[in-house]
Amino acid sequence: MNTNYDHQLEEKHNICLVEAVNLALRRAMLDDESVVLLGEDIGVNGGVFRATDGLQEQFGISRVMDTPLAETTIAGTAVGMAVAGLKPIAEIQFMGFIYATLEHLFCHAARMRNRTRGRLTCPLVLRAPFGGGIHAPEHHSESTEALFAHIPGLRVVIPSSPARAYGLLLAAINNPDPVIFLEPKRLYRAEKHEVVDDGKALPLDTCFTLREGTDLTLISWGACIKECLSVVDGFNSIADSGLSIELIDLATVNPIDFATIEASIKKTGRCVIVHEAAKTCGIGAEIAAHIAEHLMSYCKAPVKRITGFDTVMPYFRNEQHYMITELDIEAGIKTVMASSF
Amino acid sequence: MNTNYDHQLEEKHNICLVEAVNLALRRAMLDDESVVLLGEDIGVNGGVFRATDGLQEQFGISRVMDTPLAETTIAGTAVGMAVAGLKPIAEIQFMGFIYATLEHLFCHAARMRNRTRGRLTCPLVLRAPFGGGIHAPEHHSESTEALFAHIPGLRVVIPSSPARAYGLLLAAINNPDPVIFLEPKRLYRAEKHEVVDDGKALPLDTCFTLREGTDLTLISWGACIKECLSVVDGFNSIADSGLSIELIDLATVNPIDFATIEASIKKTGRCVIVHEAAKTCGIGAEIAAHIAEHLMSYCKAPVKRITGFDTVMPYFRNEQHYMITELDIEAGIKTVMASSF
Amino acid sequence: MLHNLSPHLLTNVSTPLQYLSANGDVVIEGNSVKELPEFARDKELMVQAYRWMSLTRAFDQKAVALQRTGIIGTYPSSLGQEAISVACGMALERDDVFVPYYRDHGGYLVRGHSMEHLFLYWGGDERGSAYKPNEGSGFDMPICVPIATQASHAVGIASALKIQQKKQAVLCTLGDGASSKGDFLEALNLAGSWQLPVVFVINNNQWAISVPRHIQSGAPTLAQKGSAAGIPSIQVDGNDFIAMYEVLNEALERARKRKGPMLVEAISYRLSDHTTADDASRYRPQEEVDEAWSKEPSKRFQHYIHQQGFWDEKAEVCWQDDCQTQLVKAVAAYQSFEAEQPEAMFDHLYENWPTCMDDQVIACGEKYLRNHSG
Amino acid sequence: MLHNLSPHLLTNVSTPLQYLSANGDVVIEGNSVKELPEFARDKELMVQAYRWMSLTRAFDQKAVALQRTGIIGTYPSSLGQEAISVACGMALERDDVFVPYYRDHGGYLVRGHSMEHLFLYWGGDERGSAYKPNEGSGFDMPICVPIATQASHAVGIASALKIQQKKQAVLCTLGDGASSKGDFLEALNLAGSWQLPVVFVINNNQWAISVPRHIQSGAPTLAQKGSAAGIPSIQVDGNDFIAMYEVLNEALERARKRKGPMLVEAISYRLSDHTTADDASRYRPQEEVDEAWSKEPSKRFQHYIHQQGFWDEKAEVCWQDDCQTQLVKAVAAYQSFEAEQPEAMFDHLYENWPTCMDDQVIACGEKYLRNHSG
Ligand SMILES: Cc1ncc(C[n+]2csc(CCOP(=O)(O)OP(=O)(O)O)c2C)c(N)n1
Ligand SMILES: Cc1ncc(C[n+]2csc(CCOP(=O)(O)OP(=O)(O)O)c2C)c(N)n1
Ligand SMILES: [Mg+2]
Ligand SMILES: [Mg+2]
Repeated sequence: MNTNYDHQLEEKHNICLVEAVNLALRRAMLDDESVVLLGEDIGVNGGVFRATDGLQEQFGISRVMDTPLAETTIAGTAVGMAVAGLKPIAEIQFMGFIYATLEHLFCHAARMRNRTRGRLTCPLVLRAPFGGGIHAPEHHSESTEALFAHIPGLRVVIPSSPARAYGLLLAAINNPDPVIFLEPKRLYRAEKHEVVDDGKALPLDTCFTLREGTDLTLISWGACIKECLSVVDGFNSIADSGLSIELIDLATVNPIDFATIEASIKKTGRCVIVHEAAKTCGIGAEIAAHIAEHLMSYCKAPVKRITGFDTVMPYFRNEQHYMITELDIEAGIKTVMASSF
Repeated sequence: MNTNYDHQLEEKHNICLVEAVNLALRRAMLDDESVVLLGEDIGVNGGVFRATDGLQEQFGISRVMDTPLAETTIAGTAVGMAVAGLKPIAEIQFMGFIYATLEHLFCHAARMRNRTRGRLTCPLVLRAPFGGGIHAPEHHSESTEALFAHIPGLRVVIPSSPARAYGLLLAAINNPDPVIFLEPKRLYRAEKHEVVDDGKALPLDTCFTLREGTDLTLISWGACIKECLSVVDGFNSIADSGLSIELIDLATVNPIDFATIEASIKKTGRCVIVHEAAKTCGIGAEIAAHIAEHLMSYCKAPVKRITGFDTVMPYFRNEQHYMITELDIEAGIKTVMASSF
Repeated sequence: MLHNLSPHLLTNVSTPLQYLSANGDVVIEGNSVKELPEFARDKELMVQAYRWMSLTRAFDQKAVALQRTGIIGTYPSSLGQEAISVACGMALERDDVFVPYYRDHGGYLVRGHSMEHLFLYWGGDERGSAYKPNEGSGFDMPICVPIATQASHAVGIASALKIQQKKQAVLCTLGDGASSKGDFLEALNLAGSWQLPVVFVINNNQWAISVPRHIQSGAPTLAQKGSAAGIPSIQVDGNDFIAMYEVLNEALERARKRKGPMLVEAISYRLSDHTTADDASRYRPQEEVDEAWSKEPSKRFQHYIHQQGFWDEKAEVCWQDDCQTQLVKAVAAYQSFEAEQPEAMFDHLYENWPTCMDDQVIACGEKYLRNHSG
Repeated sequence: MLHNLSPHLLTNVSTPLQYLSANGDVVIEGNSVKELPEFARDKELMVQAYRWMSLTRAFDQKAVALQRTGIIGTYPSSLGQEAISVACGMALERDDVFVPYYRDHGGYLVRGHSMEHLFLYWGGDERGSAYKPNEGSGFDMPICVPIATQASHAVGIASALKIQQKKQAVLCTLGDGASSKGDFLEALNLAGSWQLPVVFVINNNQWAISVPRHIQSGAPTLAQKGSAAGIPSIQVDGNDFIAMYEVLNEALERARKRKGPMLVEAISYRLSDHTTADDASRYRPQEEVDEAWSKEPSKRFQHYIHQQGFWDEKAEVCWQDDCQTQLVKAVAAYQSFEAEQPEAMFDHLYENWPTCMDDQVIACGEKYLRNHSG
């Protein structure tokens, strides 16, 4: 038990994304004793990415529980705990191992409130690191957020900076309904930012407009925000690029904050969507479809999706050929800027 | 063992969709002894919908196998059988119970060929009845085909008539890669059509243009084809409707035959997509997104999706408020015909 | 006292625990009549148990009749398995948590769930699960359709109770078919590892729709699955209320005292079709069913309470009348529920409404008007 | 002959089957030295076994070194568990099917998978699994990353062999952690129900990353999980090659003779970190590891073959040299593999290419040019 911990409250921390996750978990556990953690290797080991580092030591084994190796049960147990009044936060070690949880998430977590007309609720958070680019073995690089987005009753939230990881995770924990919280592991230790440990949640169901612009709306989330930011800042700062790009971090990838997106596209008339997940039926499809239905008369050019291919992410030796680069985004933006109807 | 069976070969049958499924299974088992069936209640009972009726009697318990109640294992066993040279056809009793199979389908069936660079393959078929409108209990009405469509390496095939059920199921069985074959159970006994038991497969990865027209492209699949057909035939036959609608049955919902869709939209300039599944990230989103990216300059009006709501299918007393009706489709078509940019 | 509580002994039990023989006489052990648990002499309790069992049977009959006339939907009768579910209901204390499966009408009734709400549920109305049980803990679980998944919820609830340092126990039921599904096996394993206050009851009614017990598992007993998770496990004659009630009381008491989980395999028989949508004559011989009828729990128990002088023909006639009266009232109450509004499908999806879904609610209203005008 | 093949006896085995004590002496039973299986006197076989074990260890060392210098990726060493995997490889016949897990380098080597292909796999190249084993059946399974899912594939393959009336057996390995996952438990249950020709081997190395054996399950033995599926099951000292080889030979022979499945719990210890990405000192005491070193399989077996006069210092030096030579060659061969073309990611996705994906292949080529020009 770190007795010095209280002194650090509300202090500013210069931390990376995974440390912000840890900070939010710690904060939530301090503030609400119904918050408990369960998962594989989250106890003494502190999680394979150290997201839960020190938490078992601080809060004890009855609040930070190593489970047997059984993802179905991790999810199902979390459902039961949530119904019984706890706020369980379950960790799935990698998103590639999340599929055994789907029956519980789709059939129960997403439906308990509706099924019982509000008598029982299921305020769980299921965390998992996701995405490629870290040279990991097969199944350690998946981005299948769209599967969850298709299921009514689930919220899917993805942070893209340490501060948003902190604030959105707190929001997810506070949320009275289940939240799938996907952490872009390529960003886990990418950069340190200032995070104030003030216990304040960020809003869910809301995009974050990271850069304002007038010529094109660039929409992304998760790890790709890194490359997007760099490309946008490049364009926006070079006077003679003649381009001003608006960058929207979707953040809650379902339900989607279309109000913000609509306002932006009505202003810019052009849209590029970037995601690492496979193209077909990805979140990008939903956004582009929404534009096709509702915003085409404001559009000056076709929408463009820059996405992963509809293929299995290559093993790491060749994963670079799958991952989206700044050059890819730049080229996509230029194409859309150059085209019109 | 029905010794008279051989005499019926190549005969025409006036049968309903589920009987066509049965006929195709029987034909495939006669023609190829590596075809085996496994699932719950598919043996003596012939399946809860009778899709496998009489097959255990005809082909024996080593080719038509009742499994313990364990969907994960049904899928995983099918993967192993397929790798070992059989052509397993696994039945999941209702699509609502398919989620426990996803780890095996997504991580193994979809990847075995790619993972081993062609050394091992996984030619399995996973059949499941899907969709609502039959007044069934919770979890017996799901349409989550989009989940499968998002996973590279899987084909997702949906018939909408007895003849297409017969021909597409044979195609799925012949296909050297895994196929998720979803049967619209609302159509199982809806109508009898003529089916010739000639062992001929229909092509996969191809839409079927069920009606030709010049004013609007209507795209759907599965049970909704029934209402679409009726609406389209209504419009097309009434001289003073002034409308000629092209109806496309997507049939293979992934990968999508965009060539046929593109040609149609270039001709008609208008598109309505109908599906029972939830809207967000459904197959309709992919089609609309494709239009937004590639076909908007040919479009005279915004695309319209007529889909299930992003909500849990109500229990059967109120399921009518969720199900898509002819009136809904008619109204959607009229809206799109009346709008322009 | 349960004699064989060591896990080792329990799984080697070769015959299920039984007090009442098939005809309702107390079984003979050695040269004498087997000694009954004390509660078996408690007239009030025994009569109560019988009443619940026969009410459950009457409820089943009514429900099947309602299905046949289209007043409710597909329905799974619990015919012949009333002792198991009623014993569950009665062994539970008010604050314990019941995690039943779909054939547990008896347990639900004992827990104070109203018949009209059960009809509502089987009539395809979500409000059937919205009802707060009269005497329940407030979070008895609703019917869980995906087989065996409730077992994971049960361990989750048990874990929560343990963390919250509450003293309740959780009781989770499932079928023999369900015992093959990973969810159950994983949940058992977790219960053993974390020593959770949960009791699992397998209603081994010999069939999972058309799949017979011997295809479910090569194991001689399903109770062994508990031992493999380090859980004391026992086979019980599920058609013998006295045996079931004794074992469940002990098991739940152990759980409440935080002595760990237990598994009970209750041997019974599904006398009815799987559901009203099933035709069991397709896959099982009538002789088997006839034979099973001779062991059914209700007649057996009736014989016992008659013998004990707790019950007579007159009481029976009165009670059957009473059941019918309750049922008629419940059906009327059920039928007085108007359907929910179409938009109700959105009301309980999220506590915090995502405004981007406003459009869909509007569309739902328009759809209703479109389809219901004229 | 395996003495205890009845399922009942097997699960009550209180100490794992063992011939060689920790130091390599034959164990004493009663007053005399335990009688060894005949094959233990077969010099050639014993020397071969030792060679495979020490080659596996050398391979592990090299692989860890290659990971440290960035030449391959994350790698799971099999240090201390070589006897299990090598015994698997050696007990399998050419046409049997091996369904290993990721720590089975030894078994893969014995089966004739080349070292350069193993390096390729761990170097992040799909072609590492494309290689047809020299002596394998042609469908030995590739490494299966999602834990325990290979158990379902094993029963599927076993079922296929049975249906095809072939005489082979299937051998599937997994870890103690994997024994908690529903896939394994369901697969065991199916193997017992369908009486499939499959042998499961649990490498119980006491840890699943940082989760110790006692958190995995409350069951005293993992072998019990087999009994609960009606499968004969046995605990074996997994660091004793002779015990492992005897049991696996019998189990596979049973399977080939269609006498049904078996489960072997091999007791061992993971002497290394979980993988090169892990730091086991975070969660387990060094004393435990030191203690485990005293029981490791390779030294023990070396002592035995020395004692038998099958092996000496000179042979050891020669063989170690030989191992290094093989490894240097294999590394060179591995490094001579040029990376696949970017478009290779599409080549094996479907046998029948969906033309609607042509665009993506073109985009992939353009992407390559864009990102690699200048
Ligand atoms: C996961 C899942 N698979 C399949 C079904 C369909 N189904 C409903 S009941 C049933 C049989 C269950 O048998 P058992 O567990 O023995 O319970 P019983 O009905 O005999 O009481 C099946 C297969 C389901 N509801 N859930
Ligand atoms: C389904 C799944 N969950 C989690 C993981 C991550 N993971 C990889 S190895 C491992 C531990 C496995 O332990 P065990 O089965 O005992 O095998 P060992 O590594 O000890 O040989 C975990 C949790 C995985 N690969 N698959
Ligand atoms: Mg049953
Ligand atoms: Mg281990």
